[in-house]
Amino acid sequence: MDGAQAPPVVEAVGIAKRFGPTVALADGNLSVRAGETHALVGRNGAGKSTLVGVLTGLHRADAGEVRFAGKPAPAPGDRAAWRERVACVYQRPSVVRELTVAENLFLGRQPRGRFGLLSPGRLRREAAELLEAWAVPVSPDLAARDLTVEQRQLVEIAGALSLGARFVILDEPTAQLEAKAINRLFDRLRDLQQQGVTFLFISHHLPEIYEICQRVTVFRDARHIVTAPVAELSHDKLVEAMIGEARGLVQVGADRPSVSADAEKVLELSGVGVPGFVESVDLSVRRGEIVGVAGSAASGKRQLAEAIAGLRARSGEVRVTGRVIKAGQVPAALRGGVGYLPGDRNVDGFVPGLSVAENATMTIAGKLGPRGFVLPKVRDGRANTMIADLDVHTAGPHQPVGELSGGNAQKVVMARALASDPEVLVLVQPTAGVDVRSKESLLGAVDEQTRSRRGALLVSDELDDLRVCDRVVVMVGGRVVGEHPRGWNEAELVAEIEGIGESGV
Amino acid sequence: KDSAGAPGQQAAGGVGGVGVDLPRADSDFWNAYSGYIPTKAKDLGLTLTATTNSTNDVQKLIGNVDNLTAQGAKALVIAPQDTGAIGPKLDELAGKGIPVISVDTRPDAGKFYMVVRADNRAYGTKACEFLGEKLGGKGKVIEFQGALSSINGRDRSEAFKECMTKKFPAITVFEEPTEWEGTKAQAALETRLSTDPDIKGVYMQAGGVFLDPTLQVLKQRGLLVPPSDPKHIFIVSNDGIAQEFDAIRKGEIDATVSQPADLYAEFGLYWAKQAMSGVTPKVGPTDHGSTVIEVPGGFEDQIPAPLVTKDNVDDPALWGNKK
Amino acid sequence: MRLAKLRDLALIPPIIALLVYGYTLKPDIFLTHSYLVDSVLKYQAVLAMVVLAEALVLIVGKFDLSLESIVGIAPAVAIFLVVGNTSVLGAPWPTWTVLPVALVFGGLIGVFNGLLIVRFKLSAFIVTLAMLIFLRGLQLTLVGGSTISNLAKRVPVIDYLGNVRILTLPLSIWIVVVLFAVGIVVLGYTRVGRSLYAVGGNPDAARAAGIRVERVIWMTLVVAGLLAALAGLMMSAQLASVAANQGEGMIFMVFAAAVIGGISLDGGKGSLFGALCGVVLLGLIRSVLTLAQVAPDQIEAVYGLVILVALVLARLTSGKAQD
Amino acid sequence: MRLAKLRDLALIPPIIALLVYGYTLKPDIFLTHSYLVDSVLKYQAVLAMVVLAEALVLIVGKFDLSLESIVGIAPAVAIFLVVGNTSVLGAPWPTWTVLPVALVFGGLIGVFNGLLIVRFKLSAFIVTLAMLIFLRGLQLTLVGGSTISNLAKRVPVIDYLGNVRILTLPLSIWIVVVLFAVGIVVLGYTRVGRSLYAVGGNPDAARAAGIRVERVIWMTLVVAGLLAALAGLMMSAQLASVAANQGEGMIFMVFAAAVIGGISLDGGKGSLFGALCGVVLLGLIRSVLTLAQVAPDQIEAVYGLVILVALVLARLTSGKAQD
Ligand SMILES: Nc1ncnc2c1ncn2[C@@H]1O[C@H](COP(=O)(O)OP(=O)(O)OP(=O)(O)O)[C@@H](O)[C@H]1O
Ligand SMILES: Nc1ncnc2c1ncn2[C@@H]1O[C@H](COP(=O)(O)OP(=O)(O)OP(=O)(O)O)[C@@H](O)[C@H]1O
Ligand SMILES: [Mg+2]
Ligand SMILES: [Mg+2]
Repeated sequence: MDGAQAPPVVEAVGIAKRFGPTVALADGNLSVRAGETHALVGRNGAGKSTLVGVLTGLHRADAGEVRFAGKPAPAPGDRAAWRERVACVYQRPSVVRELTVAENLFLGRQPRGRFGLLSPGRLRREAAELLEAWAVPVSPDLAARDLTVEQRQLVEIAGALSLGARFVILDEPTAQLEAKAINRLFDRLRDLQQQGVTFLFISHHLPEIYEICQRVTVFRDARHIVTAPVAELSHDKLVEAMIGEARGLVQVGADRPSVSADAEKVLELSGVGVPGFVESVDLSVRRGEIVGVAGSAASGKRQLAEAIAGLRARSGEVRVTGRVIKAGQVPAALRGGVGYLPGDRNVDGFVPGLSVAENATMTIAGKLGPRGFVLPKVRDGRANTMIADLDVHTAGPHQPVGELSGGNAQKVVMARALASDPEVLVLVQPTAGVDVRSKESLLGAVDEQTRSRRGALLVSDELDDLRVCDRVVVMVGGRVVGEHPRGWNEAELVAEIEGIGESGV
Repeated sequence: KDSAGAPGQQAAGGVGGVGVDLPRADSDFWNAYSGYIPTKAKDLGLTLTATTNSTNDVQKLIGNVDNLTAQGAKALVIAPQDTGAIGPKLDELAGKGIPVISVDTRPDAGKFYMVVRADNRAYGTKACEFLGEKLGGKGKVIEFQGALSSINGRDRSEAFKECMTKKFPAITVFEEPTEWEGTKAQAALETRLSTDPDIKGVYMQAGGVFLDPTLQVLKQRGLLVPPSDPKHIFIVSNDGIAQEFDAIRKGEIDATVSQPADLYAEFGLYWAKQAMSGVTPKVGPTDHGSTVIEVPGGFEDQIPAPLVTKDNVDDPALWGNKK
Repeated sequence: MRLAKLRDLALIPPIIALLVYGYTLKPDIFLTHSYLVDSVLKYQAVLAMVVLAEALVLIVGKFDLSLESIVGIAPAVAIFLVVGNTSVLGAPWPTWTVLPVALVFGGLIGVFNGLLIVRFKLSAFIVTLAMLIFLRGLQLTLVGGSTISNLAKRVPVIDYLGNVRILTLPLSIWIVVVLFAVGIVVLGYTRVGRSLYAVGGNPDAARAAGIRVERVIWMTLVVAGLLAALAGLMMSAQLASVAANQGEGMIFMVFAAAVIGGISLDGGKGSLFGALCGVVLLGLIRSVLTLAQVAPDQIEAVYGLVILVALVLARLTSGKAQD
Repeated sequence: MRLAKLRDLALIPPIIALLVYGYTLKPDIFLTHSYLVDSVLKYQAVLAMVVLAEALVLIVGKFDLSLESIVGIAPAVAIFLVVGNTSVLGAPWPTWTVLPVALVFGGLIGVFNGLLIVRFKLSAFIVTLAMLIFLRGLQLTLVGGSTISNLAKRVPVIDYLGNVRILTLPLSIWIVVVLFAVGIVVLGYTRVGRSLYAVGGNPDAARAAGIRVERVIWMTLVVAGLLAALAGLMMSAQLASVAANQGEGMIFMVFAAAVIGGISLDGGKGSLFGALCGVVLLGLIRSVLTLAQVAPDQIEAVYGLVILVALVLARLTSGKAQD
């Protein structure tokens, strides 16, 4: 690459950043060459997002230096100068929910018309053009609040790229995207790379790294571990660098015993419908079985899960170990033996201000002492067990969940779902945004928890998740269209999910 | 202002200190009263333990009373704007042997040494009689009431209404509650002048609050004309502050009831001194032109509240003409 | 979850500072039991009760402005039915009904607020603001601007609340202490109590975890109504009457105390112990300012300034941003 | 971004209903220019200005309770320096200084609020509440409980604001119309204006997009202070005086109008047009109730009830949850 002799597009040396007592970054080093797509990987809480904050000027580093093209970074307050040098899609949603898509795309740089006033017409036109160029099928007049997660993410990506910066940071852009959308994104990234745009790409999906990145930097425990061309770093070596031990990852669920045909049905759906999303689903889960539910965002799989958990009104009948569960009531579902892990932990997964212990025991608060009393000792005891079982990295049961890294927060949500000792687990996207090792331990927990006692309904479109399942059903347009036993063919499954050959989506 | 209030000065001259509580801080009248307190105390050779303000909140008043007694006040001069709620405290103070002088209002219950007041009901009656005569017993009159929750306002309203119904049944009265807010009075006046352009009289229950706002509206409508003009609207105010006197001199308003702030202060403190010297009040005329009568709970010194018109507006004895 | 986290203790140093300062001002009076209890704390009891109610509502993530009007209307209704000059609903009712009727009335207002907020999904701020205006008006209509007075010895519950002392402390202080203690235990160590924090912190997560969010909010509003009604009875007992404007203007101080005490307006945060400290702090500031002989017309300004300074100091020393 | 989205028009039907109802009550008067302008709208002008100020602050995601005290203190300070009985700072100052001094004072309070909220990261609610208490106190100290009165013809700006009419409309109404129009254009069609919504809706996203969040908040607080000061001058002009309690208690109505008009307390939501409709609606309700001859002691209760009913109806017809 000819970028080798030119100064790096961005260079960070010895960055340190603390948040109160937490050391988010101790020794962050990064050097991104012009024209490359550079991966940044590491476990949850390794300091990746913190480095992004420093590189975009949102955080001021406690120590260390950032240089753009060999020159020192702009002054902290000079946002315009920062934005010329670097654009970013942040990990946390950064749209203004009440404003329209068009306005979000052009926030702070809306086009002006006559008398120096903003021109809504031009804004809408330019936004429409931008969205079209990105093949984002969203009206520019829609409020950002009404976007789906995917749409929101695409809007953010389109907005960041349209800034014209030649260096773009993408912090876990694919965590919430479907396969098709990811492919479209990658096509677009390759295009832009051809045009000379440099990327810093963060993801927990290692295959993606190999797919589009040239070099990779690994962080571990707030430090820079290694930087190398991806070609020189095998998958196992990469994982080793991330988790700091030689033991590789195991394929969770590979050794699951087969489920006997006469095992008790812990979950039976008959004719379950959710107005507007699901037409009529019949499905059952046996004791010891993990049933995957795959499908696109429009398939209704998520709404089906929410209906089983009691969060949505539904028709039809749901039975858990033979007993009918009253519709539309979470407590009824909970009492009936449903454990639920919501699809977006930041929305309804946890209460950020409350402690790990409280969040983890929220579903069993009535069982932590006599007569509705909650004995802190009992609760913390239960929480400590769960922390150990699920390997949650936390300062202790009293730490607020809002301070945990995403993967660890997800484990707390999983602990909450398991706390009530449910007959059946209903899990929605359980590993979204979770690092490889945590993914392994989360899926491992699901595997272990369902070996003999429970059943699980695992709603996901991540193939890694679905591999753990004993069988996978595919939903399209609110109906179950197919079923695949373990050992399914990836291409076939993906084709069915995307409704190829059908009218769906 | 609180020069006499420094600690350690108690019991000067053989009598203990007097604790004074002011009822509110946002009215011209009470501000004038508050201004008279230290000077009158000096004249009488009294020590002030402390002066507090209960900002029209009877709970604060009761707290302040406790605070003043805790600080060693041997007599109290208060002005309870809520005459219902103070009773038990008065009985408690009587039990402790601390005499209480109630200025401006007569408590509904409880024991006190002396009430110093001009009758608020008399204000309303005087205003009614003045307007009734000027209007010849017929026509329409608008009345700016105070806050409905204020006892003084209510007394004035009731007396005004009673007198109007009895003596001038042909006069229509529009009662406008205002919460003592000038803008509310203005809006009410504009509305009434639209619906009933033949309004001929105004009774405002507090000159300090309503004078300028009322004149402003009338001026804009071209209704500020001399009494000889048939368009003239007769205005009676209430308070007796200097601004009202100016307006009377200029012919902008016709009369006001002078509520004697100086005498309230002077005789409130005077009776406090008497009480501390162990004097028992005697019923009958006093040496300061008023009359003491016996009322349930104690005595009352009835201070005259003259109606001020163009004829007597320059009387130097009126407190609004002093300083 | 530990009884007092650091944040809860943030107000202890300024409280101690005020106690020391008060002592240097009046060594002979200030730190006496009778002064602290009868001049400072007793008058904070009603405020403390309403702060307790509001704190619960704030923790569950809502807002209740109408509490200040419940302080007035609940005892007014209950006492009106007993001693009022009316025969509606078979009045006069026996005197024992005062306590239950007041509580039921306060609770019913909570039910109605809950209906509009939880069922109709209206903004809590605007619902309770309209309710406040409505109830204030109802109070005026009912009490008619004239304080219902002279209740001592006529309504037993008023006598008990106003006069009974246990171990030298007035009953009202005991009620506050006991209810705050109960509140602290319930909020800290029961499922229902913890669910208030969960609902206030993230209602969606709470719902997904099986907490009946709507029911918790509704219940909290009803409990707040009950507490405010009890606070109203305590106030009436202190005054032995129901004033037409009882409770009016109190809600600002309620929010000030709660927020200074660390309760967040965003919900899900804060402790009752902190809120109680807020109440005590405000009471001490006011009484120290009175003792320091700050001129009555300046005391409000100084009070506001002291609060501002206290806020800035708390911020600088604790280093934590507020919300 | 379009001038009036559906939500903004939500109040148009109830406004029309009230106009029709008012017309049936008094067909000869109600829909006349003079009635609507002089009896209804003129008295909403001051409220409208403060609502404009508060709406901006709410949209940017903050809270300003101190605006109501700026309505009082800013004109008080400015006029005091001109006509007051003082020689501080070289007073008396020339009369032309009233307008700039009032505005500068209002702006300075905004600067100070901003300092504490933006720089010290204190809660806006509690900062502005303490500021409110402080400024109210300062107002009392300054005006000393005695209304600064009789300003007509002494302070030109007061005369202009109070008396000048352009095309038969009072200057104050023009000011409101023009400033709301400017506000609507700025909020809708300038980057600064749109940034208010961004900052109020999601400050982190706004910051990431290069908006100087702190500066925008600070600037909004200062503009709000300026607007409130101008509102204060308008009020003083209407009353031709500065009352010691000018503006007091207004903030509740300000919030009611803004929230009824669709401004969210959570920030980032609502339009100035909606807020203006809220102001007009409240004014019409009150004036229709007056015309309907609702008894004075019941008018407040009915007012609160009508607001509640209006809220529920708006909810049922629009089908949208509020927040
Ligand atoms: N604002 C903050 N306040 C306190 N601690 C923080 C803050 N931001 C980050 N941290 C801490 O810093 C550490 C690094 O966080 P960071 O977000 O950089 O991790 P990450 O590598 O992006 O993780 P993930 O893969 O989950 O996104 C974490 O332990 C986190 O708890
Ligand atoms: N106010 C805060 N206090 C403490 N920690 C915080 C705070 N804000 C953020 N953090 C931590 O900072 C890190 C950055 O947040 P971020 O959204 O990147 O989390 P994450 O771990 O990457 O989550 P996800 O897996 O959902 O992407 C997280 O570890 C989060 O726990
Ligand atoms: Mg991250
Ligand atoms: Mg992450």
